[in-house]
Amino acid sequence: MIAAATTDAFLERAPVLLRDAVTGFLPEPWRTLVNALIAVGLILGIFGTLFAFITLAERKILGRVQNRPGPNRAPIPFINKRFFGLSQPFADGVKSLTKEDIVPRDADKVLHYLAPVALLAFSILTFAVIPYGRNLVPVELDAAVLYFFAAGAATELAVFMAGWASRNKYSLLAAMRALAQLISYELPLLLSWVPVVLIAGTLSTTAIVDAQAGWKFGFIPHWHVFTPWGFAGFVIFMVAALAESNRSPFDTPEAESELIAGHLTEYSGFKYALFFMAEYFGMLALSGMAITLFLGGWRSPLPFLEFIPSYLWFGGKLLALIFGFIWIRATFPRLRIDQLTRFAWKFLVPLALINLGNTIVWSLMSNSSALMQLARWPVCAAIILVPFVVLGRKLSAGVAPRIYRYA
Amino acid sequence: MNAVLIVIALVTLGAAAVAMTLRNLIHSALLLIASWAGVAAFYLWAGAEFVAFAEILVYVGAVSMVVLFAVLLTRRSRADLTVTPDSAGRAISGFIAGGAVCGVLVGAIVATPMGVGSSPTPTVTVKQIGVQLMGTHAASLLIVGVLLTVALLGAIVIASADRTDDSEDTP
Amino acid sequence: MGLSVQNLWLIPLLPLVAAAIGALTPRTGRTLAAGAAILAMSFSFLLSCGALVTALANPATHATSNFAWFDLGMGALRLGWLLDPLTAFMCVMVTFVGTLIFIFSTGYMHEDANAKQFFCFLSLFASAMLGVIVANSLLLLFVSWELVGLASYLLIGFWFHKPEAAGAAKKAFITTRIGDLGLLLGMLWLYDSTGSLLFYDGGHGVLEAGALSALTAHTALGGFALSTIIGLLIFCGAVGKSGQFPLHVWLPDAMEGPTPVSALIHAATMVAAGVFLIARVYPLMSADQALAHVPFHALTVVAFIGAITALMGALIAVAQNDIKRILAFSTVSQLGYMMLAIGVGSWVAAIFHLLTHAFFKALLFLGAGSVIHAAHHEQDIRSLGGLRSHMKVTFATFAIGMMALAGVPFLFSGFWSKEGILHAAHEWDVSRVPLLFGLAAVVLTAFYMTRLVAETFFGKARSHASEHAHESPASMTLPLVVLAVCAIALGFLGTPAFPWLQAKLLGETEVLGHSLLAGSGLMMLSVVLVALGLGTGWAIYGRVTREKSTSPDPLAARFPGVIAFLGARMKFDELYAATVFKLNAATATFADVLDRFVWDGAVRFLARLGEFAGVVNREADEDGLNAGFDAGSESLRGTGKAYSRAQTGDAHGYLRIIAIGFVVLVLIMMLGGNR
Amino acid sequence: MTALQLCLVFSSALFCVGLVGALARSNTILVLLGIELMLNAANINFIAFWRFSPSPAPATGVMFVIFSIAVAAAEAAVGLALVIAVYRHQKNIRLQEANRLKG
Repeated sequence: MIAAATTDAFLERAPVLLRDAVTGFLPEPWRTLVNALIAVGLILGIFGTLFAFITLAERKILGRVQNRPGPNRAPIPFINKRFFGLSQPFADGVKSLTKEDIVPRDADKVLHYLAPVALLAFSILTFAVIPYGRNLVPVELDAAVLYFFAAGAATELAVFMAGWASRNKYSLLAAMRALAQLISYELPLLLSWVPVVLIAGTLSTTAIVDAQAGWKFGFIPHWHVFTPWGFAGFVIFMVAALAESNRSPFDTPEAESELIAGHLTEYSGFKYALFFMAEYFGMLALSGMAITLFLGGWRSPLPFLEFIPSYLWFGGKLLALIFGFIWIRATFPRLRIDQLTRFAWKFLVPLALINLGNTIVWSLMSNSSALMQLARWPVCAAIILVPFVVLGRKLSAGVAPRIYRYA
Repeated sequence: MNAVLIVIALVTLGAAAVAMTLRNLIHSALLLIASWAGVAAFYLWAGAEFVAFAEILVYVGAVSMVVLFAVLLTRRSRADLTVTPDSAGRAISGFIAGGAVCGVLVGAIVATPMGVGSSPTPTVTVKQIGVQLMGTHAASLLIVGVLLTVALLGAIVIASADRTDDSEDTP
Repeated sequence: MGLSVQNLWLIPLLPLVAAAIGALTPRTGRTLAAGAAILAMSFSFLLSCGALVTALANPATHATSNFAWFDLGMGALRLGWLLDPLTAFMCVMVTFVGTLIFIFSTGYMHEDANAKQFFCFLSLFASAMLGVIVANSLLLLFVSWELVGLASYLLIGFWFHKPEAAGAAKKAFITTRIGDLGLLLGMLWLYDSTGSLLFYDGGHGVLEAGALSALTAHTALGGFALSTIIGLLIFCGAVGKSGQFPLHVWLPDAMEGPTPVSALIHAATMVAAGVFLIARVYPLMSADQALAHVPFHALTVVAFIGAITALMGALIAVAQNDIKRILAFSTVSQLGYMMLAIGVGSWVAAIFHLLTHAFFKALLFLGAGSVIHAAHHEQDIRSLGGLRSHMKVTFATFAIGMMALAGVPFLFSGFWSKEGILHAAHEWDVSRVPLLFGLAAVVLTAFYMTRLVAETFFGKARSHASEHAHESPASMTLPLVVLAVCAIALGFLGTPAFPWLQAKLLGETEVLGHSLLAGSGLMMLSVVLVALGLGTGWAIYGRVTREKSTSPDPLAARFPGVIAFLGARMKFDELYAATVFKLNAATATFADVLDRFVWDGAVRFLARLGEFAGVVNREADEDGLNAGFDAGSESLRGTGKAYSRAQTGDAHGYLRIIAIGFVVLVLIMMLGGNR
Repeated sequence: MTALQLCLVFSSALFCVGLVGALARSNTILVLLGIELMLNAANINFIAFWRFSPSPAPATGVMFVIFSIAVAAAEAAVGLALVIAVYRHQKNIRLQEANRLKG
């Protein structure tokens, strides 16, 4: 991490100043090591806590959507007040720690044990390159975006390992499904951020955030999401991210109505909790990357709001995206596996490729006259909208509207 | 410096060697992934950051998936695991051939004087790679793109079951 | 309006572009494909004329434009273009004849569903041939050479649904490949010994004094100069491509392709490539002439092969009934003449004959195509007849072509070019055999051409098809007329009185006022021989024409004593086969005896091959020499079977062998030190 | 032994592990994986020579490896598709039984 620039407001500089105060007295090689350890500890602590409360939030919001209260009984120890069940996550944690750890007799024990660990490890690895605020990026890498997706790619393996090692038919089916789904959605996911790299001209996350600095006309931020290709890329990214993190409506690997609990069937206790945690970590990491790539990173949307520290902006955007995830889970039905792959190959991938071409058109038109600058908006919007409509029509062709006869 | 290299090499080789001897194909594939990760670590050690991530992305992220998928799709029964009489002979001849190649290669390497003791780790930024890819190697990049497209289309054609053909083949 | 050597690549490029256009157009776009092909060839023709102007301005120089293709470890591999009168004349000939054949094809292939592909292949063919011509590098020449082979394969097998056509295509491809192997070996050896494959490179080329003296200074196997061996290896390629004995077997079968293809193969492109190649590397072939101690010279082999081919082709042609097959064997024979001319040291005579032959052979083939087209694909001359009145233009032009080929004196180009060859053979002091063979072939040529014309055009129609034949459309007759004019006019480029072409090719200033009848003794002899052939032919076939298509052949009927060894009169096919085979066996025996006493082991071996072919033919029924080559193919197949036993399909085995081979190679490298 | 030699010995050893795997195993997938290992060994050589070359500026070794990885991906896709096709045909994937072109 770089030393804080002195021109920033105090709150903006606070984290770096605090860290420097703690480690400043150490000799140089030690200081970098301790700094890194502090960063790891902070990430684990903050995101661990976040995970705990997001689970609660999810249950609460789901309850709200489904017109029921959600968990509200767990009291805070010793003072015995409920506070809407705010201590529920800790109760869950204690529960999962104390439950029996069941391993099937025929299971591949090593892999069965390794799967949740690997999943969590790879999920955490992805946090390393996300810029959480001004000058707050744990590891400054030249090829950071590539690193992020390389580390993320390995999580698929863990799901497969879990499903295969359980030696359970449902789990194996889930593993196959997970593979098919992850392979299918890896492609649009990767293709959706290539335009950003193209426009920003870099693979470094901090540089990408820097490329989104400033405001047009003083109030429209230069975020990538506010361009036709950026908006399309963002939507494709979020859809693929939903699928990559096995979230509803793409949660076929753990579809409880078909596969009991998919690859999680034979897991219990703390291993199950680890899976749960990794899933949320994956979701958080992908949201963080979406923010970095499309939503201007830690930058504030309006000039006069800049006094709020950057890491708070990042956190706010993160929570908003997570809320979006939960909302989608609450409202969309699950897709069938064939619909899911067809959607990926016949809709998302072509659209992402067209979007790539769209970006090229955009950047070619950006160096010309003011008229071209203006014209590229409708042109690029049309380039992405027309295929969207056409592909959407083709995808839904032959699917008759459902008649609810007994409802 | 060399110690790190030796550790990486030993881990990679160990994983690969065990993977090649295991009966359980899934275990082999997973160990090979570890081996590929070791190769990526070697790239990192050598300062080729981009290549390392690309290796992880392609091998661990994509190739391994396809391999696992193929293993699952072709899993038949325990009959595939039985040792056929010619297995032992093939294994022995394989070891002899491989060992001979290894001996020859290592002998050649050791016998060749290599003047380079240690030079500073070269750096190559992503930007340089991008410029090279789009400049000097633009034609190669295009060709590789075409190759990949054609290969994937071919893979789909080969692997997709042609249901109509079965009825026509039977006389 | 010259064309400099730097832009010479445009000439082969244009037909290549046309081929690409043809390949990319849909199946229905035949007009586009044909138009592109003809347009490209016409433009190439114009460019070639420009090149000719440039070349003639300075005929003694070999203008080159070389460039590095890619870098090898020890140096760059260089290619280039070469512009000298030889290149220019060949270019003009190929593009001109090619254009006319293309135009003819639009009429001939009008009804074919795949006409678009046809034009695409034709353009590729022409492009490859032009590539052979303009190349200044043996490598570039070889690449184009192989492209010629590929295109000929595609075209001969154009009607691949016919098994004969598919078989003929394969035969042509494989047979020429045997020769090409020799060419490849020669090329590699040449590169190994000189380090260059460029013909002319400012003193460093392989055809220039430095490299040649180095090549002749070294001796290799059996006391031969290196240049002799390399020259003979390169000659192998020419033998295959130009249909020389003993690799001529593919040429008659190549008739299975559409007739314009036959015209193109026999006149302008494929077979001419071999002669052209030897003419091009003539300095290399003749480099050993000055050496007295070698057992024999490279050119001697060329001369004998050419002589054998000339006589053999003519003999076989006498006994054929298919109109295109007669012409095919006449091509074999004429190519033998050209090789003979080169062998006896007069490559200019060979090129002169190549040029004139290109025109009148194209004329003959296109005329035959016109006949076949009109007679609804009836090709047997016994079933034709009486076409003279139905097809006046075709008859007139065909007759001109026939007289040119037969060497009717003074007016026709074939006479002058053949005369040149015979003179050269006469002046050759090594052996009389080529001259005698050549003179014999003169008689036979006149004889069988007379027979062909008499059977086809005279008498009365002997089948329904020939009875109702109509003159072909203008797109077919127009090229015939143009070619006929050329077949006459071209002869005056190189008469002994005004040897303009020869002088230009040799880079000398032309000299007027030789006696027109220089060397008149030989000329008179050959005039007499031509008259003899024509007269005999007319006496046998023309005076009394055939009644029915099934009636017996008068030759066998009238002169049983002359051709005594024909034996009892059987069916005519067998009779002809027996004629061919016996004469051939006699030739082989004769050559064998000759070689046993005169020449050394290698030639004896060649002759033994011929004898062997003859002996095998004794048992064969239909086509004289083919059986011998069937045996050759059998042994090849046996070798292939032996190889295929190694092809177990066991991937492990392959990999193991690769690994072991690698180890062995590395060990050899390590233990053997550096080279 | 210099570091470069170490790298080369590493790559040769990896190559031979792949070779032995490809030679000794009958399962076609494992043979393919052995071949992938050999490819990786070659890539290691490229990177090693780039790393220890006196003037590594043009990054040619890196370029080579990038292209080689792309080609390896294509190879894996086609190879495994072939394996699946073979499996569909003869119901097992033993390489020594897949020795005919027709069937």
